[in-house]
Amino acid sequence: MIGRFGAILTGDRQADRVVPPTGYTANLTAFTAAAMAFLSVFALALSLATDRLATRWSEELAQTATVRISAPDGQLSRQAEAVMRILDTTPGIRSARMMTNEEQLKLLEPWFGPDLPLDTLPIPRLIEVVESGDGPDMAGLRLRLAAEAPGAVLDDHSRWRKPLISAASRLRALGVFSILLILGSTAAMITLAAQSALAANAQVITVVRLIGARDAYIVRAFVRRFTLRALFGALFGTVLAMLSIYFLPSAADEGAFLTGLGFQGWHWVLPVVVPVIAAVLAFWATRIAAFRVLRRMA
Amino acid sequence: MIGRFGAILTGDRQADRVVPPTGYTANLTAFTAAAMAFLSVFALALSLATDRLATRWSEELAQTATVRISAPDGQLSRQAEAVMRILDTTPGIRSARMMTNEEQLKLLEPWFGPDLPLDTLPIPRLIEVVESGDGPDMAGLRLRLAAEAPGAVLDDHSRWRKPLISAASRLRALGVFSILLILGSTAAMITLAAQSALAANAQVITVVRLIGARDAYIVRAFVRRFTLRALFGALFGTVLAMLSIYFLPSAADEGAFLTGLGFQGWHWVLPVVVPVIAAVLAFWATRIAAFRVLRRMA
Amino acid sequence: MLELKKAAFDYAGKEILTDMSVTLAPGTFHFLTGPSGSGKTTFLKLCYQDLIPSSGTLHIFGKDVRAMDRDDVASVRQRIGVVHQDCQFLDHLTMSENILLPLQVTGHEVASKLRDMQELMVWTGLSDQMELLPPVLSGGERQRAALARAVIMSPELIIADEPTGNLDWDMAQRMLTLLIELNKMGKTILIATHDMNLIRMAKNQVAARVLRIRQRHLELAGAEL
Amino acid sequence: MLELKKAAFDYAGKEILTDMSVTLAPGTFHFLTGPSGSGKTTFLKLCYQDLIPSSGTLHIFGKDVRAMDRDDVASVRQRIGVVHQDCQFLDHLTMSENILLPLQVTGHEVASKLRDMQELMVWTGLSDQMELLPPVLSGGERQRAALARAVIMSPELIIADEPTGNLDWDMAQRMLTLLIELNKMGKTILIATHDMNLIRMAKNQVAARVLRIRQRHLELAGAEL
Ligand SMILES: Nc1ncnc2c1ncn2[C@@H]1O[C@H](COP(=O)(O)OP(=O)(O)OP(=O)(O)O)[C@@H](O)[C@H]1O
Ligand SMILES: Nc1ncnc2c1ncn2[C@@H]1O[C@H](COP(=O)(O)OP(=O)(O)OP(=O)(O)O)[C@@H](O)[C@H]1O
Ligand SMILES: [Mg+2]
Ligand SMILES: [Mg+2]
Repeated sequence: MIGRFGAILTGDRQADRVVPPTGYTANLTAFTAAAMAFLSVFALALSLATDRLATRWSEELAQTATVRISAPDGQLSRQAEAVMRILDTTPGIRSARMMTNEEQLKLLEPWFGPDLPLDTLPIPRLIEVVESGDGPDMAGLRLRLAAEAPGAVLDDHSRWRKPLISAASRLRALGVFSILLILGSTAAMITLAAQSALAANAQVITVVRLIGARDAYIVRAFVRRFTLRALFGALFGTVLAMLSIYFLPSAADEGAFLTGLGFQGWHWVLPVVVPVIAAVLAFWATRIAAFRVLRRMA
Repeated sequence: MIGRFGAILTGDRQADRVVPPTGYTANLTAFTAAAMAFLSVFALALSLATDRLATRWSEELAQTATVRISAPDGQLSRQAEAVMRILDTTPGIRSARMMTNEEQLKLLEPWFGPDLPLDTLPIPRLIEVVESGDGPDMAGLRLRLAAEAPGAVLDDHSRWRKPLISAASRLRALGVFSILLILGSTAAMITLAAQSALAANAQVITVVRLIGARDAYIVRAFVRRFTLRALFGALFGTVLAMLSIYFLPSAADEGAFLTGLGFQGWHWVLPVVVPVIAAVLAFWATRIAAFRVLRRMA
Repeated sequence: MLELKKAAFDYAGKEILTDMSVTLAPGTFHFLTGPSGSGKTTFLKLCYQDLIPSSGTLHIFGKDVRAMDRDDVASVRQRIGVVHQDCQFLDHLTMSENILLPLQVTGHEVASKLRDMQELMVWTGLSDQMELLPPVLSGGERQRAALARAVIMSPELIIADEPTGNLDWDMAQRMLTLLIELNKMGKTILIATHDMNLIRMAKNQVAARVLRIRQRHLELAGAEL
Repeated sequence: MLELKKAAFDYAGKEILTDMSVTLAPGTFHFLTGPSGSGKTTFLKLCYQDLIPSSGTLHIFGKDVRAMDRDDVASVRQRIGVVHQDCQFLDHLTMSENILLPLQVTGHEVASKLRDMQELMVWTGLSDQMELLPPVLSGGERQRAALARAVIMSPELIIADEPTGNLDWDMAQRMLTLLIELNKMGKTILIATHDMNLIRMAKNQVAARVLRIRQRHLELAGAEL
């Protein structure tokens, strides 16, 4: 297979001459490959960017629920223990941890400055909850808390970020879906272009068959042509897309890393796969189409 | 023009017979139109969805900066006045408003419960700042505040959302860009397909010319065929895309409205334009290609 | 009808025909002969405006071919019936559709000619082949069908390039008879052929003149035939 | 070399040839004749496996055609030179490339045959046309080129379908002479033609047999020619 594929690139230029310069069909194939590669690379960039966003947002969301217990001094620690017990046995919670005084001070500092007399104030206890997976059943948890620790309030205030993450995953899925769609379309278009080139050259095929050419010889000429067209077309489209992405005006702030469309680090290697896929697609699409058309012509 | 276009749909079936059933090329055109329409509709949906997101996020961001003034009782109101003065004269700020005690209580309630003795505590004053446009020059503002009101802290804590909005606008721009790219590719592909069909039918053209057919007659047959193929292909692709979008599993929470990919309200009408554009593109692309090929063949 | 004055033709500098002056009056019958590759087909192509003389003038139906645009050429061709040497048809249409095609592409009523076509098919012996596609026809059948297509519009001028090259002698005679009949109805006929027997036979029936291409010149062949 | 036994052929039920039994021994010279549309081309197509008999058997080079796959057919065709009635070439290659094409597609060394080609071009009078593209050649030139292409591989069997239909008598004689020379070198020749003069001339020079198709049957024509 590698050998056969390699022969395509180096191969028999003379056999190639037997197929007339297919002109428009060849241009069509190269252009299709280029446009599709361009779109693929953008879809890839989009997927990777949304992937980064989704990952980051998920991480931030993972530790944002808190339980706050406000109760008269005497009951505070008892209720806190009850809450901890409940949290420990609730599915969807990875861990729950009582905050230390220092941590609570840090959280309040923005509001009251650093010198707050924490001991003299009736401030509540805070419990940090790290969710796992989809998180716990919040409504059920609230009910249990209300029953066993009336002073406890479950603060799910970061929940609003969830739609963002779901949006990001959707975009990522959409990106992957687009790439698949684009690949499928490319294969279909190359198949059709190859078939139409073969049909347009029915006469050529008849002539070379009558003078003793084998099917494999004819197929080789077509496959070589279409594979090369697809390869160079896709290469061009990919390079163009990568340049566009590279020179895309990017926000200069630190968020650009996340939201920018550019590739990061080794991800720059991924788009290079696109022309290779295009060439392999073209190779097989043309080969299968050619053998089928030849069989039917016989 | 409308008349000519209408004739394409109803027109001379007999002239159509003169061009051989172009089989693969016709399929190719229809398929290309369908795939491109499908991608366009998705790109359109993406643009609209990100547009909604960006708009919403922008609105929310518009009122999120606060200035907090902590100072000994005596200086508090003097510094607050100084801060208000500074904010009023800073460009990029639409309005600044001192919060009432009730509002501050509301903000603190989650932390301390409703019965906080606000009067006895050294709590800071809060000023709500509504930005306009890109907002003020934050670094400069901080310097001025530090000079005139040492107890004031500018809390730009919502600034982190900015990258999200810029990401959303980018996605929106990308969506529009993809649509343009897809339209351009479609026009190019149909042009090439038409040219390749014309080239493949050079013999047919020669024959009908020799028996006295005018160029307009020959062009009509090709244009009619490609316009219809593009129209029906695009129609199919559009309907498929709209169905896919309609039945796409959507998150059930209230965020789905924003992050879901579906069209909202009258936006459902927009995709219907896609097949029309495809048909018009095909009409002109084929017409121009056909007249050019015929001129060259003469 | 057709008038050449000092007309010459060359393919990109390679001169094929030179200094031709000839007039085909309406209703005349002409043969064109000459060795293979001498330029017979080239001459006929000049006559139906597939080529334009590189010098000299050519008038057809009184019009100067140099002054015609593509639509004028199309109109002129509607008045000429041509049997091409390679008998090209539209391979996706049946023979009857192909034969009616000249009416089709010029927007004529097809129905009125169906009767004519039936008769033509009987005369050319193609009644059984009417619903076949061109590629399956035999070489001779294609040539006969090409003649039928050329005459279906009852054109004023009929040009035929080797119309009997693939026909046996019986069939060749039939085709000649058809052309002679048309000539008697007033049509102008111009036939390129290398078949001397055919020319001899025609001369027995009509006042046919023979043009011969010799060394790039067009001359009128005398009684030596 | 070629042996038919009770072979028949029909196109989708329409019987063209029936009950044919004939043997072409190596080194023989055969003509095939019959009216236009009688099935000459069809018979030749059976001989080079473009068609398969619908009943009976056909052996070529000792192989049964029914037992051959597409690659076997390709191999057999490399041993047969065919002049088709419509002389198809690859229109994007020059005449010399077209004539060398049989070597090309079968992976033979081209260089060794360049000399042969030069000689063939001189004989067929195509020396000036070698670098032209097929569509610009005259009908007769194409026919001569097709013959050149058929013999370039020096095949064991040469099949020609109306090889002189578009040729004047002088040129037709030259082509016949070439085929007779090849026959003397041991090649088997089979020519379909409707030209009785050609057959008569050949009979003066070689022991040619004439097969005739009459009412779907293949028969050996006697001395009446
Ligand atoms: N485009 C061209 N470029 C160069 N030479 C050409 C071109 N077209 C034709 N010729 C040459 O012009 C000559 C005359 O060709 P033409 O077809 O008129 O001959 P002809 O008399 O019809 O011959 P035949 O009897 O074989 O059909 C031929 O030698 C041919 O090769
Ligand atoms: N695929 C087909 N279907 C039906 N009829 C066919 C098909 N192919 C050929 N024929 C018919 O078979 C008959 C024999 O054709 P063939 O080409 O063998 O004749 P031929 O003897 O070579 O005639 P010519 O001298 O005119 O070339 C013709 O009448 C033709 O119309
Ligand atoms: Mg000619
Ligand atoms: Mg035949």
